[in-house]
Amino acid sequence: MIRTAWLVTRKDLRIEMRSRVLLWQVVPFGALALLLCGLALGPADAGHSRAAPGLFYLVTLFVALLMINRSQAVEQTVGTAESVATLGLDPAGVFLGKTMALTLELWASATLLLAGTVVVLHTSLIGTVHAVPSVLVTLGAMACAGTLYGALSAGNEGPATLLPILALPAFAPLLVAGERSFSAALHGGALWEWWVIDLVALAGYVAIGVLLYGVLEE
Amino acid sequence: MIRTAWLVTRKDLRIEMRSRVLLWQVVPFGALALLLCGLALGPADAGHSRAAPGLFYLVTLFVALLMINRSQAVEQTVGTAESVATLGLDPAGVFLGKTMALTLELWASATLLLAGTVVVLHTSLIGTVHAVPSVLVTLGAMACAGTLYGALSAGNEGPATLLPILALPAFAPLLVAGERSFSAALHGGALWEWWVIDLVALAGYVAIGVLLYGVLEE
Amino acid sequence: MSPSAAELRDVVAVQQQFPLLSGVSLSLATGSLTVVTGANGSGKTSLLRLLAGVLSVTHGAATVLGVDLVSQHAEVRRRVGWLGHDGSFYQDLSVRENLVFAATALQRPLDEIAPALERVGLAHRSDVRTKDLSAGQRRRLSLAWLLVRRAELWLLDEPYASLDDEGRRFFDELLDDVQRGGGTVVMSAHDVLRSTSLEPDIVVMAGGRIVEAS
Amino acid sequence: MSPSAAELRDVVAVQQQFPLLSGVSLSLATGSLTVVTGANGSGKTSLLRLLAGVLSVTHGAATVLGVDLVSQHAEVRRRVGWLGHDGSFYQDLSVRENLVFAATALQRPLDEIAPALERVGLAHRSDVRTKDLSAGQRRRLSLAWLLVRRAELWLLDEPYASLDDEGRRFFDELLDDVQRGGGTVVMSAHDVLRSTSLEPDIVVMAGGRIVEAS
Amino acid sequence: MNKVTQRLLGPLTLLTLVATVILGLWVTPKATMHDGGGDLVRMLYVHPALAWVALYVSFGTTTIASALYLWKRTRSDTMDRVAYCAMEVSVLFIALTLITGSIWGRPTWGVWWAWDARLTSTAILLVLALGYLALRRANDDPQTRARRSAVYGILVALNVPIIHFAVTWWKSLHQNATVLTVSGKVSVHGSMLWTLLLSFIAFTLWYFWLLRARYRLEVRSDQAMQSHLAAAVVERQREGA
Ligand code: HEM
Ligand SMILES: Nc1ncnc2c1ncn2[C@@H]1O[C@H](COP(=O)(O)OP(=O)(O)OP(=O)(O)O)[C@@H](O)[C@H]1O
Ligand SMILES: Nc1ncnc2c1ncn2[C@@H]1O[C@H](COP(=O)(O)OP(=O)(O)OP(=O)(O)O)[C@@H](O)[C@H]1O
Ligand SMILES: [Mg+2]
Ligand SMILES: [Mg+2]
Repeated sequence: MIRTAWLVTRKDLRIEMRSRVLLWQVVPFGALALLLCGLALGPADAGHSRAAPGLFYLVTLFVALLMINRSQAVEQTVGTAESVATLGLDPAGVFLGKTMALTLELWASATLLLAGTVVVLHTSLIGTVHAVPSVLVTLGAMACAGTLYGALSAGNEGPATLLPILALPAFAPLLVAGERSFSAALHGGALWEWWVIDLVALAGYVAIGVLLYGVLEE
Repeated sequence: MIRTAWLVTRKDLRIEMRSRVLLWQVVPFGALALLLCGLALGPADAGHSRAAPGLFYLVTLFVALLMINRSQAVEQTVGTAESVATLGLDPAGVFLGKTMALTLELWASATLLLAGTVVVLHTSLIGTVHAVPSVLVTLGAMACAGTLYGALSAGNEGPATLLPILALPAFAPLLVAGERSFSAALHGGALWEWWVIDLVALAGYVAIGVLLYGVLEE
Repeated sequence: MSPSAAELRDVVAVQQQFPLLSGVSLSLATGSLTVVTGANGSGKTSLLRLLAGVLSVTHGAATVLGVDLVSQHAEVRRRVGWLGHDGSFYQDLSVRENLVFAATALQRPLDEIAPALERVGLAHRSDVRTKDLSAGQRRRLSLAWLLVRRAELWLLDEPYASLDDEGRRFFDELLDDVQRGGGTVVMSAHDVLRSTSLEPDIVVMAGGRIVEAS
Repeated sequence: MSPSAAELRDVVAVQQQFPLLSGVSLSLATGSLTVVTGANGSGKTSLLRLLAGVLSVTHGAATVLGVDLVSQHAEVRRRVGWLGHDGSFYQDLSVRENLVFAATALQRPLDEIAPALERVGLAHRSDVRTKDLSAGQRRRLSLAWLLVRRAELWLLDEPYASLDDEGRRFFDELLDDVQRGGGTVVMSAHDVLRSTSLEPDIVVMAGGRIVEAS
Repeated sequence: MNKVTQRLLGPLTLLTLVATVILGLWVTPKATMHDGGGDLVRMLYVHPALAWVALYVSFGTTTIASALYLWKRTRSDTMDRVAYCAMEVSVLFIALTLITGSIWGRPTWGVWWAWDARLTSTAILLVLALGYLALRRANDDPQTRARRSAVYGILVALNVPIIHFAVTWWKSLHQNATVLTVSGKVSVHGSMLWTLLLSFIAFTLWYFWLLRARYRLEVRSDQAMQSHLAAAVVERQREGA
């Protein structure tokens, strides 16, 4: 299982590296989103840093959707699906591998975006650093959920169609918890409680994925 | 030119209709974005309606990027590009047609999103209605710019990669102007000035597109 | 001699820094039938794409149907008929929708579509999305399009591939028709032609060049 | 008689409410070579996909390599070798990367990759991305993979298509090898086999069924 | 369920529903606990019961049926159908909960909608349920569809507690447990309590009645599908001739 996971992770990361979506898509997009938000909130600083966690997760959400889409799309090209299916990869391994690759990609973009919020939205550096563990866990849970929902929506119409309506309601509580705990890290408040929700969700998704991913691959 | 434009518009809308991305992607995404923003800003109403224009355009931006991506992707499937190229369609017509289809799609999603902001973010109904013309023009300009940049970035790596970095700088002023004039419609202020910027941008992009789209198609 | 349908001189075509064509010189008479053969990867598809105006000329001079390929691909594209390796047109549209789209684009009469579909044996699949067709049926859709189109220069990439016997017979008939109507055809193939009534010029490619022409 | 490699009884396979297979009964002996022919759209590709465990059985009973296809496709998939119409594996990875991925997945020795690439004539293209290959080269990549894989049951969809003469000769050799090693092969084709030393069973399909078997 | 109880389900549902309406509209008093309430308090006999069915009974049915489908020993088309039908009925009940809640909220809180914990979570549940239906529509191979929706049914179950905690830790406008407080002390008027209890029974019965009707419809449409398929197979075979 671990061997397969590792193989799949490397393959996905390599494909991602080739297309460099992360660099060309995430960075400019994050920048523009931050700019727009800055504008919408006017020049006052206080408001900026209050909105920062929500904004950060909004942009991350968009990036995550794109990446989940791509992560499934590479498996769905003509000819690919059949040839990979006949490799008989361990489904649990595939699940873990794809999740791992997605997680790493999300972490990379989150790093850039967090830096952006500090610079552009004036969030406190220390607060942001405190938020890092919760951000990592939240993104991990999103990646797990994303891989599962991506596999669920793969097929006839391509993942683009079904994925959002399946994944978004499931992302909502994760994002709420992430946003709250980021806010708490910035402005004080219950940091751990929210963090725990995402940790539990992460564990739950990993368990379901490892057990049930095989069922999905027909 | 008009004939070609109409042909291309219908074709694009028909393909879009088949995949129903608009419905399944825009609605849930918009809903979650509104939810997240509602959260980030807390339960106070004043803040909500102040952030509404920025949020509205942020979500619209996501949606626009997704749609431009798709609008180019249908042209890039294996075999499609060559066979369509040898139809010798009038480039100006193709440009207008694709722009028109994109515009209509964006308008449809904007309608839903505007309704969402009124219901969920408590923006004033009258203010929102006043903002409609400016929103329409802004989205038209975005569609023009999107089609142009989509064609620019089409090619080896697929539009997904290059599109944002090309399109975002062009979108930024449009979005800023749109956001300002939406704000003005809601809270009073210079409504027309910003509106005019987008109108000029729209005219400029249409002119450039009609004249130069042929150059882009190699 | 009839005026030339295509004239290439030392054409080099580069894509991603790789020379797909490494110096092709070729002259095609109007009304001729040329079969391009050669090993896998020798540049047959690339040559056809170049003639269609889809692959651009990096060096050299090229004229197709009397139009300069370097400065006016758009014009060339409008006048050639293309049948590619892979499916054609939009995967998400149905067989008929695709043909209607293409015919409207070139202002061809729409009432030729139904008979064309009938002739290639796709009439019973005319409402199926192109992506659901079988490999041979996708081929046949392209043939139906060529029937409706009536181009001056036909560029056919391995037209026999995936066709069943009946399809090949039908294709041979089509070729005969085109020849009799004075159309020029360039096609790539790995087999010799089946039809015995036609006498094609054979061009052999290797390493992105023409190594033998008769 | 050798134990059966595949056993289908009245198999119906439906996709998007269309019956791709409309009642197929078939029995393949281990070590046999079967060629499936039939008109375009008659269901050859669908039959191969079914045997590979990629298309699911809607009605009927099916066993492949002694494993029940209805309840255990995963197991079947692991044991068959597949060569499809279209390219295989990941378009964005290079030829070698794809083979390394597949070989690692099935725990095949990696040092067989270089000789296999050499044999199919892709050694000089091993660092090119799969999507940049020519049609025939993509085919050859699949052949190289089959060489490395050594499956119990081989499912080949129109293996000759797009291959040049040398490629076809090579494929015939490969087929000989497999037969001598006791492997079972099912392939679809529109032509009769070239190799004269082999004596395939011919199965003719029409309308999603087998209408003739010898 | 045996035949007799099945027969009784319809009449019993009607009876209890009618009784609830009569008690709720005429017997019980006007507002006692809600300030601006007046006759609005009569929503108490509709909204909580609807919410109870929507959140626990029908979602629960789907989850259990999905789990039973995934477990190889109990895998059957029946489980798949039950899960599907229950989810469809869920959508109805969640929608009714949202609508009655909004109607109640407008005079009580002054807005149709607020960013409140329970409201938000109910809305998310509705989207989850719609997602299930969308997933079913997108897959037409019956086995794939059954497998995928069963997995989704389990994922939904995982989401319910996550949503629950994510929102209860968040400040709430919504009515807290009013009917039965922690101390067990009943805090509403006697006749109201009985009507409330009756409404729970009535709506639960109504749910099972709807589920049964929907299930039968599904069986019938499956049969129609089968005969349609048989015709399609014959048609396909004829292509070869
Ligand atoms: C759109 C608005 C509303 C929604 C979505 C909604 C949703 C719900 C839900 C999901 C429950 C079940 C909770 C559970 O059993 O765990 C519930 C119960 C209840 N709701 Fe609402 N509600 C809304 C508005 C209101 C309003 C305006 C009132 C009255 C002021 C109200 C009063 C109640 C009461 C009394 C209960 C029973 C509480 C209990 O027994 O614990 N709801 N509602
Ligand atoms: N980026 C690249 N790097 C290296 N080689 C490349 C690249 N892109 C294309 N090629 C090579 O260019 C050639 C293209 O040939 P082309 O597709 O024209 O061949 P063909 O004659 O049609 O072959 P086939 O008979 O297989 O269809 C192939 O050999 C391919 O490997
Ligand atoms: N949704 C659909 N509606 C109608 N017909 C469909 C649908 N999907 C697939 N088909 C038909 O099912 C058949 C699939 O056949 P298959 O691909 O197995 O043919 P094949 O024997 O491999 O043909 P070829 O020789 O052309 O490769 C085709 O006739 C195709 O048109
Ligand atoms: Mg080729
Ligand atoms: Mg086939």
